Amino acid sequence: MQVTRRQFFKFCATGLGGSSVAMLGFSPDNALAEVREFKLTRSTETRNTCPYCSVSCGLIMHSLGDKAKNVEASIFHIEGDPDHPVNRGTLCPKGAGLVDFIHSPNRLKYPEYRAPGSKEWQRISWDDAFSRVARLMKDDRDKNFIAKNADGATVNRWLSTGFLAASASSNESGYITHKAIRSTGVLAFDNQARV
Amino acid sequence: MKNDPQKLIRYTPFERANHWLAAITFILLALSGLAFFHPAFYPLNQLFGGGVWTRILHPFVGVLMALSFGVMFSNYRKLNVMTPADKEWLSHVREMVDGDDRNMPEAGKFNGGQKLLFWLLVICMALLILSGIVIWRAYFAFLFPAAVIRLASVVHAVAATIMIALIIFHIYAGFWTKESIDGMLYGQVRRAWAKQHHPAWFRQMMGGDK
Amino acid sequence: MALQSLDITRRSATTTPSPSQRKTQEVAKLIDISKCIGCKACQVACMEWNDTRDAVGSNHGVYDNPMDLTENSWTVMRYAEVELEQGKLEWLIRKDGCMHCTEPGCLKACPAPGAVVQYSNGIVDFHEENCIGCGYCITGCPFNIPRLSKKDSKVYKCTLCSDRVAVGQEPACAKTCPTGAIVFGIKEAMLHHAEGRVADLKNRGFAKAGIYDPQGVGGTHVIYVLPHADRPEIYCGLPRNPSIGPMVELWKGAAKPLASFGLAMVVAASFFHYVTKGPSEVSPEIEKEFEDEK
Amino acid sequence: MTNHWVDIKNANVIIIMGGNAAEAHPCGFKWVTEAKAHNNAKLVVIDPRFTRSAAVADLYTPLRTGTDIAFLGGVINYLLSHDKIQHEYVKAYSNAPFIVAEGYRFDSGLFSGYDEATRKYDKATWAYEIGPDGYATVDETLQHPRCVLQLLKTHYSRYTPDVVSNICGTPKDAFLKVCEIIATTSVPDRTLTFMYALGWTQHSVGSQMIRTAAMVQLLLGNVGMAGGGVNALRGHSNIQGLTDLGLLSNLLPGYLTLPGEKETDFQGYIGKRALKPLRPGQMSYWQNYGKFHVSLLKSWFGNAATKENNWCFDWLPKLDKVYDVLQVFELMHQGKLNGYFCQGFNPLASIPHKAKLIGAMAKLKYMVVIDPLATETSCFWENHGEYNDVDPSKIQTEVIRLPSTCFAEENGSLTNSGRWLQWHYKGAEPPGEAKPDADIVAGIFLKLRELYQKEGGAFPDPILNLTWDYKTPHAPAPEELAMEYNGKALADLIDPKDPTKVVMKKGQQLDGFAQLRDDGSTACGCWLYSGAWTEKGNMMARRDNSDPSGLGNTLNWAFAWPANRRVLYNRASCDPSGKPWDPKRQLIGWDGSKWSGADIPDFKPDVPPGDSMGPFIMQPEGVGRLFALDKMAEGPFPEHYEPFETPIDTNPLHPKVISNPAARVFKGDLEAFGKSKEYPYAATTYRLTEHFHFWTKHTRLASILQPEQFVEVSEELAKEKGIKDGDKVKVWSSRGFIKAVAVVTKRIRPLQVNGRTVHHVGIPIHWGFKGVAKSGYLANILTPFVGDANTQTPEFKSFLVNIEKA
Repeated sequence: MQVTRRQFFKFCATGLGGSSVAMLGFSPDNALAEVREFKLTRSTETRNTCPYCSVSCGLIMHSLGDKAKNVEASIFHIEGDPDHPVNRGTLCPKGAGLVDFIHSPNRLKYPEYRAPGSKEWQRISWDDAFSRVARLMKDDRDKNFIAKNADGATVNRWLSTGFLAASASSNESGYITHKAIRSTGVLAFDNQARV
Repeated sequence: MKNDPQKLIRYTPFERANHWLAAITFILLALSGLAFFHPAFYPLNQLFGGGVWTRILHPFVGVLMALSFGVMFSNYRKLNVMTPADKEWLSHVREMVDGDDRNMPEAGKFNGGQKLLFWLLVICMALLILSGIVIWRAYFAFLFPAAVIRLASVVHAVAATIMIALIIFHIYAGFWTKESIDGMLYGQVRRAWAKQHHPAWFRQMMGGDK
Repeated sequence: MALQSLDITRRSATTTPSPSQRKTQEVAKLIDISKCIGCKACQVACMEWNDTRDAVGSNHGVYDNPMDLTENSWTVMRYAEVELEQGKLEWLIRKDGCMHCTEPGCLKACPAPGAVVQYSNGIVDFHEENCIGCGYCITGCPFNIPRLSKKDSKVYKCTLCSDRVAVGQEPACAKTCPTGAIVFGIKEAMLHHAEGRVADLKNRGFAKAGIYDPQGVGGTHVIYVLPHADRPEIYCGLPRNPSIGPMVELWKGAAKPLASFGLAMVVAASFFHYVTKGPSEVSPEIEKEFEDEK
Repeated sequence: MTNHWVDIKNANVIIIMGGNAAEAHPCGFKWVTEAKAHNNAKLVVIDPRFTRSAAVADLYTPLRTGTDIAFLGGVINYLLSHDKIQHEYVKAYSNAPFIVAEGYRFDSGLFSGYDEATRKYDKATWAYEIGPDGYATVDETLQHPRCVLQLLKTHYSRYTPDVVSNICGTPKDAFLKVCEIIATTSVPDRTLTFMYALGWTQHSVGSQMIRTAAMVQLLLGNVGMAGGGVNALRGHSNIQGLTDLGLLSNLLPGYLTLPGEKETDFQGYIGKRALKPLRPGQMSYWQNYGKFHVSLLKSWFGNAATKENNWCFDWLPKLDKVYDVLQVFELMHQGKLNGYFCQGFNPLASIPHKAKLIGAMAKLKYMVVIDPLATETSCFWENHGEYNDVDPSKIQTEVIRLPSTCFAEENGSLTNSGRWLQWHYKGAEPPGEAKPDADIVAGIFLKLRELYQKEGGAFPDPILNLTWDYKTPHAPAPEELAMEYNGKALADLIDPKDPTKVVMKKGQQLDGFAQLRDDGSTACGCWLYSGAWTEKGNMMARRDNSDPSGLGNTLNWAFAWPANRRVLYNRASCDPSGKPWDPKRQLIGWDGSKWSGADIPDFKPDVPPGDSMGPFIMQPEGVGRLFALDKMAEGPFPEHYEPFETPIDTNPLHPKVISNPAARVFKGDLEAFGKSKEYPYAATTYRLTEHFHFWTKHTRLASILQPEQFVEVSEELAKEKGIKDGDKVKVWSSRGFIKAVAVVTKRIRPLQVNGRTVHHVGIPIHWGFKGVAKSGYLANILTPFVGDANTQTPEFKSFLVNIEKA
């Protein structure tokens, strides 16, 4: 245990005082009127954007650990970014509670599979999940892909599988999703913008 | 200990035990109550294991005392009915305090002063029980509006102060009147003592109005 | 504004002065009801910062939730639908919580030394490690704020984020408030800001707009701008003239020294009675009568 | 938003209608309070409910749900009849002087060209009269009986205050008060802003409601002005971005459109979209369509895209119809869909008519859900008692659920409602084995590609040739993707004006979309986002919040599309001679050689004032459209149509055409709509400030604030039905029922409409059968399966229910 000089004196003083008071039958009085310690003093700050509405408030996320190799960072507090021109440090009730979204008990942790007619999920590996999804897609696409329509025009479309894209994923995720899905010929492709 | 046939029985063992139960609980209550009452007395909480324990124990001890006091009340209620002689006694109380009891009217088992004390204690105790329930945070306070709790707090404090004062007086009276404590400690008093301090009771005990 | 450990104005149940020579700036939180949209961000920021979580309750037919302050909810929004003029509905929404009185009833009532502390910046803070759970602060509070925890029997309430303010930060609720209905600063600046808001409200037809900084408790460190300052009670029962109250004053004021003195007098009187008058003993005549007893 | 969040502080009048900014966008609403506090602005709220926005408004007035066009049409009538329009602006910057083709008619609720069988219009007559010079003809005197202004006057002359009050249930004096306040901004130095959201979009006439507001703004001269504009408050954090990136059935990135099956000819496809100017000297910026499109295909298909194969134009799927969600679920319900992916989308909760959705999903062969949370959709086959009463053993759908990261666990950018692309950073590891969406898409795609490489199959070319040169193929970095959609030079780019000058070297990141070419020498995944990641680096991550003009434009904060422009159409903030309408809010100015100022000019920078080029550079006519031509499905002027479930059974304006004749509605659903006899109360669904859609019921803090499902009713209706605060009530529509706690309130008032009393039932949506909050019924059990004619957005905001104490 590391002890600073000040702490050492403190220990000595409380030790001495404590023992003498204890002799009288009184336990030590620890009623020093100090404020609770500021909990963010050495937390790691990361800038982010609120994922809820489209005001896109700036966030500062405070996480445990200093991003050292042996530490798994975990966000324990989020507050508004005062430099952000729109929210200027403020957050609404949803944004102010984001830490509970990150740590929601309903966050999914593993790929899961539900067999036809089954009552339950079973955990599977990512590789199994990707393989199964790709297989299902390919079988359906190969079977139902329409290269030419009734008029003989080249239409290269796949109508029997649809894709609903996210509304809060990043532009980068959205871009690669569009690129990959459109390349397969899917037309039933939409996002939350219409809803 | 066997009874001394020469002496008069003043209190039965049960009465004595109950009295001392009330006395001990009262002292615990007074000490713990005072700890909350004035910062100067706060260190008294250490006698009970600290502030939190003091807060937890005080009302339960209070319940115990209330029960014990209730028993005393039912035992002594009739004996403490004020008679004209008692009022007469009280009107001469000044002489009594001055140590001159020659002109005091004859007292029964309890003299006028004791009876007055009894009734004052009953009033205080009743107030303490009622107000104590109102301010008992853990179980009852949430049932009452703030104004009632505030009133109860004052009532509890005032009644407790008066009661402590009365008990100090009671203890002192017992100490001042030599041999009185014997009655409560051993249950018996000397006939001389009885004749001196409670002549009417003495006569009654000796079997007739001699 | 920043605060260090010994910048204290007073401690509960302490009869001697606290180390109060140093003077820090007095702070205040201003709640402008006319800007409040009742979003409850302050409730969330409060729980998030203070690491408390209230229970997931039920809907009781109103927007208020949790329904009242609790040991986990140190601030709640209270909603009232009021029609002062026929056909002109107002939805009055008030953020309720500790007012941080200059003359705090809780501190006055508290029997545990150092369980309630008033810092020199005006913040009234509970130190739960010293709290004995008696609930006297609840009795003493003119605003009905402190709440006793069923879990640990300690009392909790808004700290005005004393831990944040101590390092020069604003309280979590003030920081998060989306519309700036909650602002924070030194009290003088807040009163100045409030005056500007009152002028704006008067321009918009609220002739009785005003500031709520009740002098009955010596002023507060949470102050309101009320569009109808003449009727504070319409804001979900904001007390019109709050004060510590005669009963609490008596209980924790005059009664304490008087009673202590009185008891001391009883003891002293007994003692001096004994040494001056001597004991009351059986008279020699009667003793003689019962010589056989000895 | 044409403008942006901070700009709202510059407004003098703020109208919140079709939205509830204080609750849904509290931190954006801050700028309303700023405008009130520092600009003495007036806030007017018009909504069926007295919302938390109304709680801080200067004026609140109710209207019946779904009648906003009637209200705003009345406003147009007021402005025109009281001569409260900004004349110079209207004449120069709107199509008011344009003459409309002769065949155009409006009669008894229908515009010319309606075909009842297909529920569609032939829009040929919704056009300008074209002169011999090939340009649209105009009448600068605005007197021609067929000029847009005169037609506008005629069209809205029917919307008198009495008619408005009769349809909307708004008290007439309150309506007139609103008109007066709006009219104060017809002067050049006062602006009004409209803030709207789903309260307008979620109607069968949603797009037209928005258009009506835009027309009001054009008449008042408020478009392009600081503190003006028409401001859509988008719902989700990146719904703007995902729309910009074209993740919709008929779009490609940057609002390029997918070809229809009749547009298989590449040149024809481009030609139809690269519109030629309709008036002399106009910029008609879409003329550059080919550059954007070719650069996109180069970005996707790389070296496989050549001039010879029309840059792989054939590889793009061709539309036979629009596959919006209503259409897709209709097809799914018919058993025509086998597979469905839900990436961060919970359609079971978000799409109307839950019973139909469950039936549809149960017909799928497979469903893949990619989400950070355990959504209702992924668990549609689970039995949750009264809240989801299904038999899992009877549902043969294979479901694969893939955990994705949330915002805190990834780098990337989001586009806000003000069109700002802002970069964010990863702060923690995801829980368990969760992966970023991009990695999941890559994982699926690479497996699929592997299968096609191994096995061959149906038309594998686009899959095999899709560019995928990411450093870690199964985990493309957000930075790489951002650089890809920004675009880069594939060869040295030569300055067209000076052949000796190289503008960009091969491989360099482009500065912006002005550098795009249609000869295959540039690649750009989304032209609109070009400029986001240039040679200078990540422009979206910029954090200089300085605001020298004081107007809040912060040009060095993040990146705004297009070209970092903060207020769209800002050339219109100056008069034709270049003088600002209001010197206090000057956005741009002419310095003698170019336009510059507090914003990036939305104009050709070197065209001097006085030129004929109009400020609406994307339009071929260069001006704003009061008359929408053929751009809208149900008519060039917005007309009031009743919700498909109307509480008054008629349309007081034209009883024969009650609801939107061109709306998205399917057979079977149309017949099943509720009638006011059985379902007498107008219902509307909405969001509460404490919750975010169906997400925050998974978070403890939000669940504490609003733990349990409730519905709101007026004191009058409650009294009629014997309902008290806190009672459990049952609410049902023709599609199903929900049970919830009743909140009896003064904030919802019965309205007098067309001779009867209309009660509203308010239904917040946030509960479901998964989450930390108390379980509840999905509110979309009740909502109707009908959509807007242009966007196909379902009519969540207006339908009919009945209610009783449960």
